[in-house]
Amino acid sequence: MNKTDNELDDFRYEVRDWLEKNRPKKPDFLMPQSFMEVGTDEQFHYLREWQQKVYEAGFLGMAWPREYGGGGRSQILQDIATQEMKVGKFPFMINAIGVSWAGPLILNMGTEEDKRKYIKGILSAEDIWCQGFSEPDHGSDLGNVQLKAERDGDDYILTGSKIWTTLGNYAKYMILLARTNPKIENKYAGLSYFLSPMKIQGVDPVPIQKLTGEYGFCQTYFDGVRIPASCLIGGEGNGWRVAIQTLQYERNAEGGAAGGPTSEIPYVHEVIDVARKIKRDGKPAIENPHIRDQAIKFLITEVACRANLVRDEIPSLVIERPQSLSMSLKGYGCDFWQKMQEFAMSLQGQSAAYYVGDDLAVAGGRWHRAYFNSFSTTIGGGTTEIQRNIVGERILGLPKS
Amino acid sequence: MNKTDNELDDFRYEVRDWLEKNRPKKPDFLMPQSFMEVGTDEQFHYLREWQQKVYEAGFLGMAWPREYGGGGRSQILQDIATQEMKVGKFPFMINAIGVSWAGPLILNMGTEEDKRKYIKGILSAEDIWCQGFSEPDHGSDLGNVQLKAERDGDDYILTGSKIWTTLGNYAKYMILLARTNPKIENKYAGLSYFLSPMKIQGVDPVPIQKLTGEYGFCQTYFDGVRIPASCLIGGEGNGWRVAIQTLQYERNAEGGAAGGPTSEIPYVHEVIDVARKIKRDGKPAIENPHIRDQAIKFLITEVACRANLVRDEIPSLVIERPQSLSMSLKGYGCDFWQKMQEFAMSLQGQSAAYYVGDDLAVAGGRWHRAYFNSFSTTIGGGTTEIQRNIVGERILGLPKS
Amino acid sequence: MSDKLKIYPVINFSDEQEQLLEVATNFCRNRWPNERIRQQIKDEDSIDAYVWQEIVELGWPGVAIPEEYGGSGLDLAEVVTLVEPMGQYLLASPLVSTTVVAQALIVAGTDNQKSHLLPAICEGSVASQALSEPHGDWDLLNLNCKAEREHGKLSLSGTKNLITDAHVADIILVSVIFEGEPALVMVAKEDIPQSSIRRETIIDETRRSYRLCLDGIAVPVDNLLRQEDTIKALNRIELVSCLLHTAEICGANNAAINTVVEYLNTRKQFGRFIGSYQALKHPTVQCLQEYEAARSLLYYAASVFENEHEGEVAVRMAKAQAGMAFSFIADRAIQFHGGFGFTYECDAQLYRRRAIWHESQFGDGNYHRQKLAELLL
Amino acid sequence: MSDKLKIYPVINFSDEQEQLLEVATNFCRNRWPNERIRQQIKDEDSIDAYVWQEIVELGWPGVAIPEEYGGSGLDLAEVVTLVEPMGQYLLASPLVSTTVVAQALIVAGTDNQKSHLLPAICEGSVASQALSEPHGDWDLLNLNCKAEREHGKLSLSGTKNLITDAHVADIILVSVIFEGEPALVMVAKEDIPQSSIRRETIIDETRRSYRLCLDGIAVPVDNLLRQEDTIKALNRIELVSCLLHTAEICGANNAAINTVVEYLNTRKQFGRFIGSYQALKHPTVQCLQEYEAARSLLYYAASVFENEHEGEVAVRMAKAQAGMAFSFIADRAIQFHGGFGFTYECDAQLYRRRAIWHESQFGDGNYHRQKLAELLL
Repeated sequence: MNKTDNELDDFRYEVRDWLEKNRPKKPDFLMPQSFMEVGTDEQFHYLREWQQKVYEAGFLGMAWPREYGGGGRSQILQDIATQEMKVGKFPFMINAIGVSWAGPLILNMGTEEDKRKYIKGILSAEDIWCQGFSEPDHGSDLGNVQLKAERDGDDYILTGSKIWTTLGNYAKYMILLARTNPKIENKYAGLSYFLSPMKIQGVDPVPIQKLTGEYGFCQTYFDGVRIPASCLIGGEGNGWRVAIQTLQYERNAEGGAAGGPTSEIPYVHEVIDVARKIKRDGKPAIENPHIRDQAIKFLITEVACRANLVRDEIPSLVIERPQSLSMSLKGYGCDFWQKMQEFAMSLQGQSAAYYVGDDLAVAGGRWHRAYFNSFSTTIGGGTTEIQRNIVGERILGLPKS
Repeated sequence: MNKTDNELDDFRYEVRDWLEKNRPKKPDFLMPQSFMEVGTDEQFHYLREWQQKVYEAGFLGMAWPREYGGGGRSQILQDIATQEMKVGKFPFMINAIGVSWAGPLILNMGTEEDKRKYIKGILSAEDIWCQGFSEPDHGSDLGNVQLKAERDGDDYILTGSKIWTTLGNYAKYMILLARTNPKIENKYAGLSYFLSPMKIQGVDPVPIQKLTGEYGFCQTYFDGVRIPASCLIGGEGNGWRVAIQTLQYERNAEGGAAGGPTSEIPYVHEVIDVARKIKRDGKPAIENPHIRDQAIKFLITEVACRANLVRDEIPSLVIERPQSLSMSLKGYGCDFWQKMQEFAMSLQGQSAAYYVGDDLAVAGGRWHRAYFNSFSTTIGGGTTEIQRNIVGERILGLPKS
Repeated sequence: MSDKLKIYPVINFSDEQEQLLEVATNFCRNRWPNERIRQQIKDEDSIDAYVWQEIVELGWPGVAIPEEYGGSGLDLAEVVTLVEPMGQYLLASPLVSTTVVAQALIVAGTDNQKSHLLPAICEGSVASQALSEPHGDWDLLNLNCKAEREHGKLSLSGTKNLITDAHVADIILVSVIFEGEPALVMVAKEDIPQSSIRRETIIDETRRSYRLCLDGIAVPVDNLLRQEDTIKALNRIELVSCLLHTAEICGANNAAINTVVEYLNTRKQFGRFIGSYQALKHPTVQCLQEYEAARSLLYYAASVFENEHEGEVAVRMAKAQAGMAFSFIADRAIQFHGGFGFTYECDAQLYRRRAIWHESQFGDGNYHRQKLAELLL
Repeated sequence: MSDKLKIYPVINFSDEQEQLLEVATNFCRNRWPNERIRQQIKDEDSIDAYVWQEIVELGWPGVAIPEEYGGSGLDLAEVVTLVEPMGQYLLASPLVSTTVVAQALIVAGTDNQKSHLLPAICEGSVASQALSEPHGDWDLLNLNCKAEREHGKLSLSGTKNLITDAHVADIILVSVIFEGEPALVMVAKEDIPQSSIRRETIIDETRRSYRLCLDGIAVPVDNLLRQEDTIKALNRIELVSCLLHTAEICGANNAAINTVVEYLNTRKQFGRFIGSYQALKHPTVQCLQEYEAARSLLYYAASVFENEHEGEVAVRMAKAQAGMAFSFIADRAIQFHGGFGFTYECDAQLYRRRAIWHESQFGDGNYHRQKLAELLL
């Protein structure tokens, strides 16, 4: 399956061409910046349609097996397609939990039946997936999951609640970590993992208002919800292992993911464009020495983050600490983006007083919203602090805190 | 004893006048920047003479009782004298452990005999004091002190070693924390506190080379050293309490101290003077926007540190967290000074390559040395990290780490 | 050169300040509990007329107005002690904007203006100022709005923005160009048609901000302040605003610290209170220390405010430090609240939004450090 | 405008690089254990003649010299893989200065110079450069030293400083003003009287640096490099130096991390390994991440080094990031070693001193960010 550089270039142009011809028309409503921020029906439908279109054109799930709905082609083609979508700033794949988490998991550990049932719907965005790990009382502490799944004949009965359920109110399925055995001493062994339906009796996703004032997450209540035991994946009592596996997909980002961007990635040059337009002391803010220096610092980090990804592909350049770059990806990158977005906001000077909805808000308040929403990346999926623990312990071999 | 503002002003002029008339001549050797950095005999004698002169002029220990050698005057006069010495950049008091730690402790908890024996020698710098808290294997963990003090009739026998003994090779006495009871379960109750002679058989202070390449500290070995039981202060088994008390004197800085500066305090305006002299891109470094901005940041912090001291004297402005300012003094201030000195070094551009001893070294390498030596303040007497724990726990009421 | 860099701060704290600080703290705590803040966000009008009436009865709008005009003749240092607790409890009142306008009138008002408007302010007239324009520059002399003499009146034109509480203000002080030079004009409520005023969407939802279209508005020529003192008045406005904003920031900063500390002492993760983790404890201590530094600078600035040069230096230092400290704690407040910090319900967002707003007003840290560099280096 | 800000880095890592990296790492580890570093500090001469001879036999001085002059004809990217491990083990060798001089000769040497000097360098001649002057400016065109034609020779004057290994260098490349314009001149060892050269006291004790008084030194006119290419050569010198210094910094940075981690995993306080405290663990992780970023930029810079504009951008980014990262870890290395960190015996000071030295050479972070702002904004 080795492609020549020419073949790869040809493919890149083919993708670019298709994308440009099919670029969706600019919506007249505010677009979410990631799949975690889809708060209205019009946003949802717009994005779902786009994912479907990309899938149908063959640019999503390209490396997934053909028999389940994938393209059966090579990963490098998918990577090129994904890159083109990112660079061209095309909308992201709304079914992110499906394409990045549930899909790889099912392909990896699911039964033949699971694969036939779920994979195609994941790719086409027909079946939206959500994730049920966190609970209200123990955010980052997954080992402490309390939502009960009691065996009752061929079924399990679910009782409890999950929080930060992205797209909870749109999802058809949830990847769900639940406690099947509350008595066992090793708390991890009491956990099991389910591919659980959402649109059934007793499941109640209630939207949570975010600090931005918008919606996008739910708290999902389970009130004696009955699901078939066939929803179990990995076997009863193996939930912890499956969850860790799932988190690996996320931390390694592109790992076995179907491809496509899952969020709008803010670039430093966009921040610099803001600084060109904003006036300070009668001159463009970009002429302010402090702002120039900051901008260059962010630019260096941006290029370094990208260079990290490239270097991570060269084994002899990561030989001493093989997982260092991939495990730092989230902590280092998200922290950088957050600070960059804060900077984009702060350099607006007096105009930073405005927020989404005011015609004087710079770029419609995009940067304020991006900064606020960035906390979902520094908090969700393991806070930056927890990421530092992980890197310290697993990469540097430091003792547990 | 309330003085009018006029009387205070008169006193200030009196001090200033005496100081200017008696300013010691500039030495032709490199001077230490604090009492922790005295590494040569010529430095030692120069500083000891100066302290003696200040004491004889009546500007040291002014508020200590007259019967033991103090001045019996009011603290505010001492504060003025101290301030004048600092502002005028006069040499510091070499017997710092004596004037700031041992002296207040003896006045507070010592016997009448102790006071008559020690206080005057502390003030006149006749008797140099050193401190024996830290040990090689447990730097910040004083509760773990292992140096043995075994009772033998009317004596104690000391065996073990202490580290970071400032002026250990010049000192006549040491304030010493030792373990009198190794068996007791509560490790703190096994500690006792001594005013221990240094110039006796079996005490061996060995100079340690500092990261600057210079000396100033010792590791002090005790090889079966016999001292009389009358050296005990606070009673056997009360060493921990006495040590905590001693540390309070340090943390509250001017607390019951005899007065006078104990280190050369670097000012931001001196750093700015460096930036005026150094060239960058053919212009004075102070015209570089980044350096300007940094300089102003440091200046703000410097003024804030001073304003903290002033506000700390106004009870209704510290009512919510009464100890907050005094307990943060060391952690916040030392961190600031370290960064400022690092900045002073880094702004030297190419000339920063030179070190003490080269005629092209900026200010004779003072700032490099100051930066290196600053680690004695962020490490010694409880690291900055430990200071943050203390403030977090005692001021903010956060749980122990 | 270096001499002006040797700053030995003095803090005077009068008995009046001590009393006012205590009274104001109690007042704000009682009148403005957390539920009230949430209500104020929803209300069209963020100011509570009853609370303002009480403030007026306490004599606070007149604290720094000379006794001859019905005020208490105290200093701005006393106003600082009133504003700081208002910041702490996020209490919405037009005290700051009203005080600023009064100070401008003292500097540049005609005798007639002073003898009419200052007593009215002491009695509860709400005053606001319209200084900003959509270009977004902090330089108060960068003016596009105009006043022109027409039919014996001053005819105004252009757009002013970011006017706090404009809809309830009895008088608005407007900066314009008049006869080629900057000028300040008082515009009375009755001279402004409702349609000229439009509510803005600002980041701090506990405040109300308005845009004012001056086109078509005409006021008596007597409403002009002494034009020769305009620059002096604008300088005074900038520095008084910085001082009082800093007081407000310090109060809010303190509240944000308390909010974080409470959560760190309540929330458990992995079986431990999260406040026991140094990753959260140490940055919180750093936030505390930056706040304490800001508050010390605030009271230093309040003490020397009327000293030329030193007053300006101290105020700019205080604003720069306070803005940085508050942004830092408010940012960390979101992070340290974890998932809850990401919700609208958590108070962290209130502080973060407020910190953004404050940095947008009268210059951020970078701006004041530049000014300080000009003053000191 | 924005287009040049859209940087998608490419890293090429050749088989030669892979092999050289491995060989050089093993070589440095074997030849330069910690005791050797301490010895090198004491020695008058920091370079070990035997080790240099081995390096010459390995062909490393000629790696980036064209085959026609006896080199291997590889790229500077290959030299990077040699220099990085030398940085890691603090191995003193004149490889960097020798490579830099060779590169300058390739750009601006006469045919005669190239055909004589480049083969000599491949065979072990040590070369150094005298570019700095006591004014301390990083601008290589800010020159006071002069060359004048006198009796058919070039008579030199002025003082050069910060010349690495000048006392063992066979040739020194000196920058001067000649006939009103910048010029580069080769000065051979035999033309320099011992009394003209004086050892300097520099912060990094693992290096030797010298000052050279040019007064009275005269060299053949043929020693002048092609003057019309002087600026090109000086640009090349600056960028090659930045690239190789960055490689050295990255290596040392890695070693500093290992030193800290080892201590955190060995030392106990309050009954726990100190590495378990987040107050030490988390900053160490941040140091690691900043280092990793620097190393990625280094190999990106090595890959695109010969591309105009992109090469310069990448090198300056790499140097700025690496300098910052190394200063950060070296500073924290002292702190995190506690009392031991304060001693000369602890290796933390070796790294901190080296970091200061590197920041002083060819521009610190602030300097390169300014250059980048000119290139990119």
